[in-house]
Amino acid sequence: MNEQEKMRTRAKELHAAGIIKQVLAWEAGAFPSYPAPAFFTKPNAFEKIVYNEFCTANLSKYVINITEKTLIFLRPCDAHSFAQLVKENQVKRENTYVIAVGCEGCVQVDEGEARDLLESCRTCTKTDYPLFDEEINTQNNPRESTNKAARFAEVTRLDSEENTARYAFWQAHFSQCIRCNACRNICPTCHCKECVMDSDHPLDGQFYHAIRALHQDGRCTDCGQCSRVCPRGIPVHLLNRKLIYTSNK
Amino acid sequence: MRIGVFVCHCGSNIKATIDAEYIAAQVQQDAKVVHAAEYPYLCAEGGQQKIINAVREYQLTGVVICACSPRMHENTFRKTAAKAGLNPYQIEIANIREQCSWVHKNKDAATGKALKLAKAAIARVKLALPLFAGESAVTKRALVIGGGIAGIQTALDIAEAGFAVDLVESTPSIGGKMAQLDKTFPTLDCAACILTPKMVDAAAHEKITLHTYSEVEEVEGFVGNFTATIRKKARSVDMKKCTGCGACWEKCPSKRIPSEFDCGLANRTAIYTPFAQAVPNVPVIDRATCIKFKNGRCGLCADVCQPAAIDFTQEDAVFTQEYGVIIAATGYQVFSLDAYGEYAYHDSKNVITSLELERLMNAAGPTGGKLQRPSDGKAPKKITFIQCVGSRDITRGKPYCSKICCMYTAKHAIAIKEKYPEAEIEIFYIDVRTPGKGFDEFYRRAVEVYGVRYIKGQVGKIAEMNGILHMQAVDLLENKRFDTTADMVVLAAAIEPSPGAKPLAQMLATPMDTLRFFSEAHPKLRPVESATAGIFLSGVCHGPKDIPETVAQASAAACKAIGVLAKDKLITNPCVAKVNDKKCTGCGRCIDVCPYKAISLESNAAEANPALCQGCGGCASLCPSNAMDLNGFTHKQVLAEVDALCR
Amino acid sequence: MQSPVYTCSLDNVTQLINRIAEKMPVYGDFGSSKTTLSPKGFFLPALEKLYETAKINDSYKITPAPPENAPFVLLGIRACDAAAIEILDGVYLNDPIDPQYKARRHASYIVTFACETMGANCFCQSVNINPAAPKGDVKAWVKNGTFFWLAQSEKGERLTELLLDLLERTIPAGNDLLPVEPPDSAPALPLPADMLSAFNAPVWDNLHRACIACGTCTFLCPTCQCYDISSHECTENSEKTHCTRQWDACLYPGFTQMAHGNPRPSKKERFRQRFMHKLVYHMQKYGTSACVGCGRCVNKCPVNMNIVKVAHVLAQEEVNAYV
Amino acid sequence: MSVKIVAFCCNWCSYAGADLAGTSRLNYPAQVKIIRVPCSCRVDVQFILRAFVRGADGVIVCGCHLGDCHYSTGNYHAEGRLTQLFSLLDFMGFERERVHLEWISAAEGAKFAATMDAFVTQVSALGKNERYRNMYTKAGAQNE
Repeated sequence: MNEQEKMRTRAKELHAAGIIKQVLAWEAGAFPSYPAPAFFTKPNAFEKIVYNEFCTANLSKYVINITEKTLIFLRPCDAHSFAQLVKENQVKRENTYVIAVGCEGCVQVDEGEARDLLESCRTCTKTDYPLFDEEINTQNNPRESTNKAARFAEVTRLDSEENTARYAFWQAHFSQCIRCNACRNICPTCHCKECVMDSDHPLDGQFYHAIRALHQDGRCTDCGQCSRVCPRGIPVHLLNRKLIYTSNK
Repeated sequence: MRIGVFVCHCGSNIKATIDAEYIAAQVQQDAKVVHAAEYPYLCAEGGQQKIINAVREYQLTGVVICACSPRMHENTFRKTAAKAGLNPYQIEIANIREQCSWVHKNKDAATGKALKLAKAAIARVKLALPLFAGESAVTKRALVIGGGIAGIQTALDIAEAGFAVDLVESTPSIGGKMAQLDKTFPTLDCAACILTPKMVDAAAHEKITLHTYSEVEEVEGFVGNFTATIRKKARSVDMKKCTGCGACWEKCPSKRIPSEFDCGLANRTAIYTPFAQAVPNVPVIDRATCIKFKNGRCGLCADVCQPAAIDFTQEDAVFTQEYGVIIAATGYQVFSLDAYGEYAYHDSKNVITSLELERLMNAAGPTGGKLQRPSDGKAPKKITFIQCVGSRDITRGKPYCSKICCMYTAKHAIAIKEKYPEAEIEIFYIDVRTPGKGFDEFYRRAVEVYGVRYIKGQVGKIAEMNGILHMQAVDLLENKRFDTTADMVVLAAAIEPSPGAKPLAQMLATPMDTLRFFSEAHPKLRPVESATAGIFLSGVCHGPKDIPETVAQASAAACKAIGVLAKDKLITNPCVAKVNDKKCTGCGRCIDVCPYKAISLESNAAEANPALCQGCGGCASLCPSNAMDLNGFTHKQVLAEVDALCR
Repeated sequence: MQSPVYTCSLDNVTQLINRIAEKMPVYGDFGSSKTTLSPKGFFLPALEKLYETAKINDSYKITPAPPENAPFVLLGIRACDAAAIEILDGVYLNDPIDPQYKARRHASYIVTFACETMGANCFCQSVNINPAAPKGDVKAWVKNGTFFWLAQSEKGERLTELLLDLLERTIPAGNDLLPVEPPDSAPALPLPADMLSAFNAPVWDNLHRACIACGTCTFLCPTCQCYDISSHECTENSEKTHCTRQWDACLYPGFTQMAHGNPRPSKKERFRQRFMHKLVYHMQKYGTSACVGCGRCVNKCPVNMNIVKVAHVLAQEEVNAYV
Repeated sequence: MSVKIVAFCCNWCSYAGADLAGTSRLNYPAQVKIIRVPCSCRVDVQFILRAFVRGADGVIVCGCHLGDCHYSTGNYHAEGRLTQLFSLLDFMGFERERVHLEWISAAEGAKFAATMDAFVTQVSALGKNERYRNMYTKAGAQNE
């Protein structure tokens, strides 16, 4: 995984050349397998940039309404989210310098140990980068064809069941929901200034997930962050994936 | 907040199945309802005065009217509120007649529902913000689509009022169906004599611009600010130079083209004017049949044309023009008789439609006015007319009565008997409908003076055998079946909207009924206005009518149009979209959903132009952060209404 | 006088549990490691109904929810969670005493279990908690294959009386006891010198940016104790309403939302408040930091931001990525 | 207890159709309560879900026939949005028959009455709507 070295050197070069003011990447945390998204402004801190299979956070949402020229490293899923944000005038393309980086998928971490690949990486079908200025090792994105089949497997499995079974499946999950809004706060296409579910309480929180999924209809880039961050492990990405599935048909 | 609730009895229409006192009593449980009353006729003068007095006496800030549909009297009650000094948009109507008392027989159920509807209206009025109508400019120009008598009359009336009019006609000349007629009922005066002067007036009127051989391709905008794109198809003749001398169509070698104007009973040349008195009297080259256009040879017409008006290189001219109002006058066409094989219309030349008979009887027609059988040219001694072919027939035809056939068949009978007294005429009918002025007297003369035989019955089958048409028929009055023969059979075929009506309706976004007639705003109260503001209906495009009615409706449509053009500015609908720019993230999704392109992005926040916005609400329900809202139907109001109805 | 130490063999520990279960409900077990959710839910449930109001013609009748004082036992509580419960007691059992919390807390029996080894992201020793010597009504531990049971409070003795026939008294030999001080001393979690320098530290500007303010850390944290009270109309008929108390998080925009707005308008202030409360404000009032080093927030934070990183960054102040 | 139905009707076509059903003195069940909206595209997903949360058992949205919309493309957007909502509700296990979208013109009073009749029978067969309100509660524990 020598992208990390290239990323550090490019960051220094671009900063030295005055092309960029700051860098958005991942930084080693207090605990080894927990790198966090971080903004780097000082060149000597660029050494702390890390890039490994534990960098699970999607960086695109952090650049909304960014004012200074920022170098940002994007993998295929981040790149699609970033492109959607540019299309929706949430980030000015000229304020960003984008380097596309290769990605072999990230792993879930629990109690310090690496578990299996993230669900979104197991079913990832993206190999292209809609917007970028430079590339690092983008050729080695291993997207086997199995991902394409796996992507909607769960959706079609649920569809084939009785709707009472589906209801039981979702009630079991949603009754665990603590409305911490992590799925909303991490979602790149969920960028309202004031979320309608907070202020107006139109539905007293009921159907929060249905409304959120419908708000992303046609915009969701299927990056899988919503399910990854859910502390209760609710597979909310399935709702968006179902909408993508029906609109593809 | 001080709300007044008024429950109408509507005579017995509401009172019969809804307990009005109970509702007036129940709504007072809401602390904000300071006054509730019921009244036999709220829409009447007395009722409105009662409301005005109550608003003043109780200083009401919101009024709820439980009565008929808002589509009926919303404006009436808004004016009443304005008179009482209340903002006209702080009044809500609960529809407890059309959608409650008239559709639910059980009194308890109806009363219970009416109370719920009243509470929903109260919930809405509590959140109703005072709204102020905006203004938008009016383009002082009218567009009339369709050059028949309806379009001509409307154009003339509007022009007389001093406004510019563009009259667009798809065929090469104005005149429409009336130009094809011979005589007109009930006075038997010749159609051309009463039509051509109006055509000439229309052409000569300095306020009217004729666009014949042209079609409307696209319409945008709204009342006072329509923009139409019109395509003037290339005539291949320069209208300024052409004197209408006719040298070209005499010399044109391609002569065997069936003339649409003569319903195919005669032929025309490739370069032609539809009929002699055509206005403008400038020919058109039919490029599909002109040899010059087909294989580049010929061009004789150009050689003989002294003023050198022929121009084969002429292109279609497409132009856009602003209009304040648009009047649809697309007229009708004869219903196709393919489904009526039993009348052998397609098999025997001597079975014709009434319009074809008009051409045969017309002095300018294919036979110079002599009534001849199309098969052998002999004068028919015995003629049979069959009424309601395709009309009043829900299985294969049109469910409606075409209204004009009884009268024009009587006219044909009288006209034939006048010229050929010895001719024998039978008319098979279901009912003879003569509702107009002097109509029944006219029909009585056909029977008593001219001896026309009216048989109440149907013809089952027609077959032509060596020149004679044999018919199996039934006489319902005598209750007997009998066979009869005739030299010629005339079918009074039904009439239907012209093919151009449906695409035009979609362009104008005006509703159409299932039979492709334009839907009027209200069958009794607003017959000449379409449901879309600024678009009016003239002639048969709205429904079957005879010439007197068409002209009357044409003038009425003109009068309504003038009502708009006469204003310098129009009051715009205040129920338009508005943006809360504190919440708007500038994502621009609402821009694509707006059919009127009323939304634009200003410094990273959306903005809706009240002059363009028509208040459909598509943007408000698409906006994820509820930044976009719709006056009059705000999120809060509809949610409150849902709560009131569901609790 | 310290109460006697009892033992029993490993395999009849389940008998012990069943015996207690006959008297009162038992939650938890002497499992391999600490629970995913903290035990605070037993004393301060995520959602509880405080009272109901019903409109009877034009007056209102308020019926408070009955206090839950049925006794119950929590088994296998680790040192960090036991310390956390004490921190919660400091807040909810001092003036003004919270009746709901008090009822549940007095009805509870805490049976703690000593930890032999540290979890992957545990750092209780860094906040001077000895995993081997948990507090609680009864301390249990396993050494050389035998199960030890020591009552540490009057409640603990009452619980032990139920099990006398299953336990044998013993005088633990030297190596039966667990070491008093922590097995391997981890570096102490650095605590800011004084409140003002921590509050105005420039690092907050960058430190907060990674956080997505989802509140998972406050949800899992055994010592997070803030709640929100709201009343709701009953959906069926609008005459009845119920008032509920539910967990809240200082990271949420609506947390201290007041009429004029929110004193912590942006995520930066809210992020700072979370760690200032844990590391500084609690220390000032109760003399200990409110963090018990259980590591749940480290494990579950979706963007890998946690109190250890914040503490180190706050304390170290040397030139680093965030300045 | 009879089922509660909320009908969102667009002002130009289906609301006029409902009025026509009235003027023709047709009949349909009284549980149907109509909310007037300028166009079927004004029906926000929140309104439908709010109706269910507040106790409605069935929600029907009526609009102009495609191509007839007074705002030309309103019903196309409504159809797109509501098809996605209905498919999501079905995916979440809610009874798909409790929601319906129907095009009814101003001239179709009879069709309006017939549609409402059919919809009320269809929803009554499903009975009261429990699922829509209990999705977030542990098998109905909290909601009284």
